[in-house]
Amino acid sequence: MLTTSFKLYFGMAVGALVAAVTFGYTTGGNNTGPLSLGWKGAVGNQTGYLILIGVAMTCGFLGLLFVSFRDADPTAAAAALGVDQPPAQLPTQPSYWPLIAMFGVAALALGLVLSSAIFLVGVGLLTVVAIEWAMQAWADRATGDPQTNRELRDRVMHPIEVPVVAALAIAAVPLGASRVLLSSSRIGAVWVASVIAAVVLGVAVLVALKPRISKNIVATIVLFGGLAFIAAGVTAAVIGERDFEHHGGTEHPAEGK
Amino acid sequence: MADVAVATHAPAEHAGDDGHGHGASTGISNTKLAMWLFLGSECLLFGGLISTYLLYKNRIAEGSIGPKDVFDIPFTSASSFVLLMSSLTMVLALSAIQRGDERANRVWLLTTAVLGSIFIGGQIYEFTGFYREGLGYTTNIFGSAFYTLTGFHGVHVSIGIIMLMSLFVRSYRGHLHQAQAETVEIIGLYWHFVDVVWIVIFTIVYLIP
Amino acid sequence: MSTVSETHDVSPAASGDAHAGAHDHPSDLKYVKIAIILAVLTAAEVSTYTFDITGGLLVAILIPMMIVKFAIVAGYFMHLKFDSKMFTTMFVAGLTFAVSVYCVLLTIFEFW
Amino acid sequence: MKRISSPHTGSIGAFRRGPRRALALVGTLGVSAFVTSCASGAELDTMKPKGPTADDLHNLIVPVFIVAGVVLALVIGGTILMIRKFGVKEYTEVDFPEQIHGNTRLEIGWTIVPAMILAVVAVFTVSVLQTQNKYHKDQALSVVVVGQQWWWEYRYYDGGFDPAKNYDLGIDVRLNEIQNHKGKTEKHPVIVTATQLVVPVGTEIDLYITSRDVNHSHWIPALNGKRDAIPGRIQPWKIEADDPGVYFGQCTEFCGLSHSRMRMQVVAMTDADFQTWWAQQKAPATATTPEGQAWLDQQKAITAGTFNSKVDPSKVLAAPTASAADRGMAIFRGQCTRCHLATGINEDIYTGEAQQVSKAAPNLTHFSSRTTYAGGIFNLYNPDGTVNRPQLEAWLRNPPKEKPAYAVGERGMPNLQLSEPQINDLVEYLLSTGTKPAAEIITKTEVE
Amino acid sequence: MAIIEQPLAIGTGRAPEVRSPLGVFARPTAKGGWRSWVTTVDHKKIGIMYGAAGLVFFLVGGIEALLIRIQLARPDGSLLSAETYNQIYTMHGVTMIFLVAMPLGAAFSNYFIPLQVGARDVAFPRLNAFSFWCFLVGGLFLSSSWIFGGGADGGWFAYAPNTGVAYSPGHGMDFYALGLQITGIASLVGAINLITTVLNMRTKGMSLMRMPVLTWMLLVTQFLLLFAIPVITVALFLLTFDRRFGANFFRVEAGADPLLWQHLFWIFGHPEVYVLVLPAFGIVSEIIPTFSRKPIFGYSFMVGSGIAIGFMGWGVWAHHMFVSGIGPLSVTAFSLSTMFIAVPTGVKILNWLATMWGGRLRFEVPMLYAIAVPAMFTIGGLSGVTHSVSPADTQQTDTYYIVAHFHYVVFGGIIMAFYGGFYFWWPKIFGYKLDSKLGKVNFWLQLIGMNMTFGPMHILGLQGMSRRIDHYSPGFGFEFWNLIVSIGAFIIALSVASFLVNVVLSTVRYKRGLIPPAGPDPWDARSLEWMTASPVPEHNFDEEIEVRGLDEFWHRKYGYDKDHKVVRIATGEEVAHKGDNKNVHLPSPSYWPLVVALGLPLIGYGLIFNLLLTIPGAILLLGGVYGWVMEPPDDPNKAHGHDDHDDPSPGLALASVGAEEVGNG
Ligand code: HEA
Ligand code: HEA
Ligand code: HEC
Ligand code: CUA
Ligand SMILES: [Cu+2]
Repeated sequence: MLTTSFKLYFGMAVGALVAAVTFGYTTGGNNTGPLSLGWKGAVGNQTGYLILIGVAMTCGFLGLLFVSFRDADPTAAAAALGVDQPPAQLPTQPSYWPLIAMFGVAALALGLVLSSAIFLVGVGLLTVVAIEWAMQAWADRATGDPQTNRELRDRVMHPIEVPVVAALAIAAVPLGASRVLLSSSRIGAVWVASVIAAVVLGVAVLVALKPRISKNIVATIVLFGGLAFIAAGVTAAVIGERDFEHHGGTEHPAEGK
Repeated sequence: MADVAVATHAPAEHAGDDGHGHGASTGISNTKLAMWLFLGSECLLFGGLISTYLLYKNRIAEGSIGPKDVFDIPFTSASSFVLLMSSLTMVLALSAIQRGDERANRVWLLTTAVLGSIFIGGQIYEFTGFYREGLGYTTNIFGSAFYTLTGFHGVHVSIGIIMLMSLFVRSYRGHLHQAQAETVEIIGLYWHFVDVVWIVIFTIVYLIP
Repeated sequence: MSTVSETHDVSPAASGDAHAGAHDHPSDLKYVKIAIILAVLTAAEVSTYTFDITGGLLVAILIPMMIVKFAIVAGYFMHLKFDSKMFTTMFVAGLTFAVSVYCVLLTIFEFW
Repeated sequence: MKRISSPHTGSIGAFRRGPRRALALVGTLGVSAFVTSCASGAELDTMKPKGPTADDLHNLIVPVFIVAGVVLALVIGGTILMIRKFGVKEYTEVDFPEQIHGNTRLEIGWTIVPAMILAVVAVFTVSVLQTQNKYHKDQALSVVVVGQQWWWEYRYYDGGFDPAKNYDLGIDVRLNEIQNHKGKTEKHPVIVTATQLVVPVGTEIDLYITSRDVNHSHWIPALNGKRDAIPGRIQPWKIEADDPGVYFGQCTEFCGLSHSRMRMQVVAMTDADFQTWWAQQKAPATATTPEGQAWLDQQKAITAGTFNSKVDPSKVLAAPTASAADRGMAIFRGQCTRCHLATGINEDIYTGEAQQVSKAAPNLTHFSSRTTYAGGIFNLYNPDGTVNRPQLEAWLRNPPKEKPAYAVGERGMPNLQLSEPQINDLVEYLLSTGTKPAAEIITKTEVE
Repeated sequence: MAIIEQPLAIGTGRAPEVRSPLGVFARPTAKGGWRSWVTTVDHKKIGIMYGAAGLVFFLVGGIEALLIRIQLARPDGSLLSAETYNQIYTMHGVTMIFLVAMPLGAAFSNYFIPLQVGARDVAFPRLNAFSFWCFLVGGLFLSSSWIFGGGADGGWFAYAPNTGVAYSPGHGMDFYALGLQITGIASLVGAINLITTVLNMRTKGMSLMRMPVLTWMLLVTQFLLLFAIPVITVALFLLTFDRRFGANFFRVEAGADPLLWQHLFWIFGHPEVYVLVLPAFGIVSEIIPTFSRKPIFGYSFMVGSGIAIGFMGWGVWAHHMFVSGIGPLSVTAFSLSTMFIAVPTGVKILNWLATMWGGRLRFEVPMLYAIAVPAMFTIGGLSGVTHSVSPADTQQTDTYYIVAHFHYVVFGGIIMAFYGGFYFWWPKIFGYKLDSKLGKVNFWLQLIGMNMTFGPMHILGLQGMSRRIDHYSPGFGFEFWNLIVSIGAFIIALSVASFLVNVVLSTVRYKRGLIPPAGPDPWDARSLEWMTASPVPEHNFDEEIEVRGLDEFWHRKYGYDKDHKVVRIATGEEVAHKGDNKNVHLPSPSYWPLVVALGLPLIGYGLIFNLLLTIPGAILLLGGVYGWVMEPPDDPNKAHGHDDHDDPSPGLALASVGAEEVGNG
């Protein structure tokens, strides 16, 4: 029932945990600090304690992971299901998540050097990758039928994906628009808002009235529009906000001013 | 209260196919009635926020920052227009799906969402501007009341945008057909209500000092 | 509740156009015209900003316009005019309670 | 209408066995209830009015109680009647009463009759409401009542106070700029006291009630109903006592930890006595010995800058040591000024910004002229006229133990870690601050 | 622990036949066991859960009440510190009103509205489940304040500025505000659900004026909730923003007006008390006719007066603010409007008495309660009318006289009616009657205890005892009656204990076969819920009932002969459905309502302790809603008809969209 690697990692986790607690008490912990992760009492040398606890948690996590996936070992999987032959599986499907993961790691590294914003982008990318890639991996192995796999994955992931994707997709618009507006003058902002809205409306009318415009062209227009928002937004953010006259109240100067 | 007579659309045996409730005693759709009830209750929510704003907007100290210091009527008028137009596009989306035109439906749904997002962008711009000018959430009582009222409205709009985009995505994936027109209608009701609340807010908060 | 029969199908004719026949939908063009009316009204409201009107007069001009816009959006865009009276009743009930209660509230606070 | 059986058994049977007995029981209970409620010790009793307004209220509500009682008797009587007349033990197959569905005229009748009864009540209600809210034009005696956690302050002004014409920065909670002071004159109180509202009898006293922190409610049951003390608002109210005496009150709006310990009394005196009291209260406090007074005067001069202690250090007088009261006065100036004001003792260094959340602590100028303190929960004097020293010492020793206050933020009086000699001196000082009240006021302050 | 639980067939693109490969993400199908309760969307199970939760919270609030009474039994009580006392009485009030009276009302609403209108379930079964779970997690969240630093301590109506962060720095009031927001969502959603049910799902022939009085009262209640909950939502948001984000809504130094809170609260608060009492009125209106063998006297007036109370209840709120300084004009107006609300209520009381007049009264336990309610409620109602005399109220308000008023209407009017309802409908819900001897003990203890507890409070109030005081000093004359009151409270506790004993004993005896099943119609009742088997089968009725008049069930049992005397046509057993129709399609269970509900307290804890906690809460909420919406309508294998759009999601109504996905039959 318990796989080999589970036993290994679980053992390591227990060992690390014991080491952490011992370490905690021997370097000056008191009360039940080392036992309660520092909630009720001190843990002694915090760095070492943290490292050991970290090792314990990582090993524990890995152990759980491996026992869930039966060490990715067909015999173990078959034994768990109580059948002779493990169920057939298709080979792993191609996926672009590793590519995105690469961008994420790069952003992470760059961000450490350049700016925290980029670092956060990297963190965000990697979180998304972790979830999506893991789900894809699971779905790939669920059944032998790619269609069913896809439906399974959709069933699980759509409740989060749909709203998040919808929100992200549209997020370019308010963020971009607001940046542009903030860089414009007071009267300019009125014009900008009106013009953008008019353009959007105009394009919509055109597309709606001409059903023969192909799907791809429409998709291109939409994509282009989205990119325009993002580009304009980034440009405007770089240009910076216009000067706002302070009217009394609290001081809230623009960033970098 | 007499039962309302409504033409049924199909043989009595299946008087529920087009999204209406089973054996609906009034013949109207369950979900639509539910949405209208919800909108009725929302009137009280926004009424309370508007009343709070009205009571508090003039109770600020002599030199403290107030409505006339920050409001930018021309801009707010522009964004009101935008929201108004989004109501039009919404109703066009509905009429499209009701006659089965899924493509037009998508076009208008997306447009509505984009126009709504422009409105939200305008709100972000406005709020940031006010903030730079010295009106924060905690600055004074006018700030708290104003941001709460318009913030609640903005959150309602944002939720509406997400729902519209969700509909768009479903339609794009081929899951939103004429038979589900009522779903679009109900989200449309929500969207129009949000617009109507803005009509009231715009007049009472911005135009009447 | 009647027991469910297996032989149902959603006949396209049961909704869509048959709907249109039973309910009275404005056409798309009509909707655009209504939107233009609303835009004009809004422009009128906004124009009061350019003139120097204050106090009771301003209120007397703006509030009726606001009510008319409200009614148009509710009646046409939200389809209340063409739908079952039940919807109007529910919504108007909420609206009436809200307006009355909050007006009383503002009166107690001597707002006017 | 035949009764199938006439059971006098079972639980409902009790009512049938002796309806008279049941009524007698209820009646006895009711009478004894009223009798016991008339027992002594009912200082907060609302049914014993001692002032004209309270009288009006009493005269309004008693008939209403009677009407309500009659209606109740009818309903309960009706219920018992139903039980007696129409109860059965078992249903038989065929025994059905007449299936009456309603009687529209009857129902309209018992819609209209209660409405008419209520209309009559309404008329009387509105008329008493008018009188309760009518105030004299003469503002000569108007007192500002300020509630804060957890005691009451009373401020008297020369010529009275009218919120429409005056303002007093000492009671403003809101930002001074918000308060519309345009066209109003500022007024300072001439007497500030705490816990006991002293008034002349037979005169309508206008009260202007406000609060410095949270909502409180000022209530002297024997004299009038209550009025909430809301921060940021100044609410008019009035009070009038028929006879001299001490009338008890209680804060009746939940205001936090020691809401139950926020009490006050109205002390009504004859006109002559009131004039004497006024004069005594208006006068600033002084030290008890010339030595103390000299030291005090010099301290004040130092504050004012008219005496420079550095010029001639030898001229600086030492703090008085002979008299305990004066020693206490010196300690008071040192330790208590950050919160308490005693005019004549420390008004030169008191900033008006007590280190309290409510920015105020009781004015102690003539502390011992009051018979209760700390929100009216402790009596300063025993019934025989001696001072209750242990309680006062306990108060100074550890106030939070005597009266719960929040540990967070300055609310209530903190534990100042005073030493026993200091406490002793302070007690002497406090006892010297005012004229001991009349004996009958002291006895009437006792609750029993 | 493996995620892969079963061997899976290699198919050709169709969803596999077997249910479970979709694992935990298929529609649950549990028929019994705890899973069936956790995933249920059946209005009856939900009603039972509401009732059980309400009863448990009643014990909690009751223990808090007993602690109050022990503290106040003697002067200078020292059992509880001032701090603890303030928390205990606040939590007692909040628990009793929001976590007892409202859910018990919801229990009856949920169980009986569909039955009484002849429907199979409510309009939105999953939404119904969500209402319950939302209420439960909200109630637990609110109660968890005890372990997280102390309960709320600002009084049940939490007047600002005392409840602002400056004067209530602990977390108690945050739990109050956020907990009530969560339970408010439950009530609002439930109101939408039940109104739609009553309006849209009545059976054939059941016009609105043929619905039982209970359904009418519950309908009015739902409307009151629909419109009142948003107002307290606003108030609680303002308070939360003040406390958490430094807003200035109730900071007097910034220019705020504390009366704004009072108004917003009581605009909700007064309709709220009618929300509490109308179900009770409805219950009594069902019991009295049954045990008088007569129809309710003046059905249209009963319905009309209920509607009138619902309307008029909106115009009286400031009677709670008579001494707050709203000005003599407002006081006069509200005084008058409050007085006149006594008129429709009086109609009800008198109609009940008139129903009994000329009837054949059988004093079963439910009837005992139903008779006590008009009398006890009248006591409370009349003291309410004395409050409406606003000058007199300046003496009465914030004293125990008010406590007496509302405990009479709440306990004598509401709780006793609910107990009557328990005894009345227990056989219908569970299949057996509760023991009637124990029931009579229960009743008498309760009646005597209640009068002993709340009667003397009138005297105490008039003698000047203030509310919300953690102790009173000797010498003011409060000692004697406080002792009586405290003794009375323990007598009520005994009565509650007897009820619990009754429940346990009767259940045990029934399970052992010592008491017979009650059958569909043990009381010879009048309305539709009695026209089916007991306990009510999952599908409610075997076939659609065609209703030809009020009290349809009664008229199928009894007719009139030529002398216009009542004769029996059929027995209850004959008329009632057997409950054996297995072909009625039922809404499928679902766990998404629970998932969505669980997100809410997480957001709550996040707002109080650490904003990061709101993230998992928001994920649960958002993901839960979308999962709900996209849920397949049913077990993909079971054939189903056009029920896809029976279960639309909250506001999104995409279920029909989701239905297209997985193999439609
Ligand atoms: C179940 C809940 C319920 C119900 C039904 C009522 C019903 C009524 N209530 Fe009560 N009330 C509360 C719950 C309820 N109340 C609560 C919880 C509070 C306190 C909140 C707090 O401060 O914590 C409160 C407080 C309260 C106050 C504020 C007191 C104060 O704080 O100063 C007032 C004042 O007017 C009032 C009045 C009334 C009136 C006039 C009715 C009427 O509806 C009663 C009508 C009924 C009758 C009158 C009896 C039957 C009629 C007849 C037999 C006909 C003949 C009658 C006449 C001719 C008069 N109530
Ligand atoms: C539904 C409403 C409801 C109900 C039913 C009750 C029921 C009771 N109430 Fe309460 N009460 C309120 C609502 C209610 N109350 C409200 C709103 C307030 C105002 C709060 C405020 O001021 O903010 C209040 C305030 C209040 C006070 C005033 C506190 C103060 O002002 O300081 C008092 C004082 O006696 C009191 C007493 C009681 C008593 C003795 C009961 C009794 O009926 C309780 C019955 C007892 C039990 C139910 C106990 C049964 C339990 C057991 C037997 C336990 C053992 C068993 C097991 C564990 C299995 N209540
Ligand atoms: C930080 C503030 C503070 C300080 C310092 C302080 N007090 Fe107080 N004092 C209060 C407050 C607040 C009260 C009212 C307490 C109550 O009734 O709730 C009070 C009440 C009193 C009372 C009762 C007054 C009355 O009439 O009710 C006396 C006497 C008193 N203080 C004496 C002293 C003395 C003596 C000192 C210094 C040695 C002192 N106080 C220092 C805040 C303070
Ligand atoms: Cu002050 Cu209660
Ligand atoms: Cu009320």
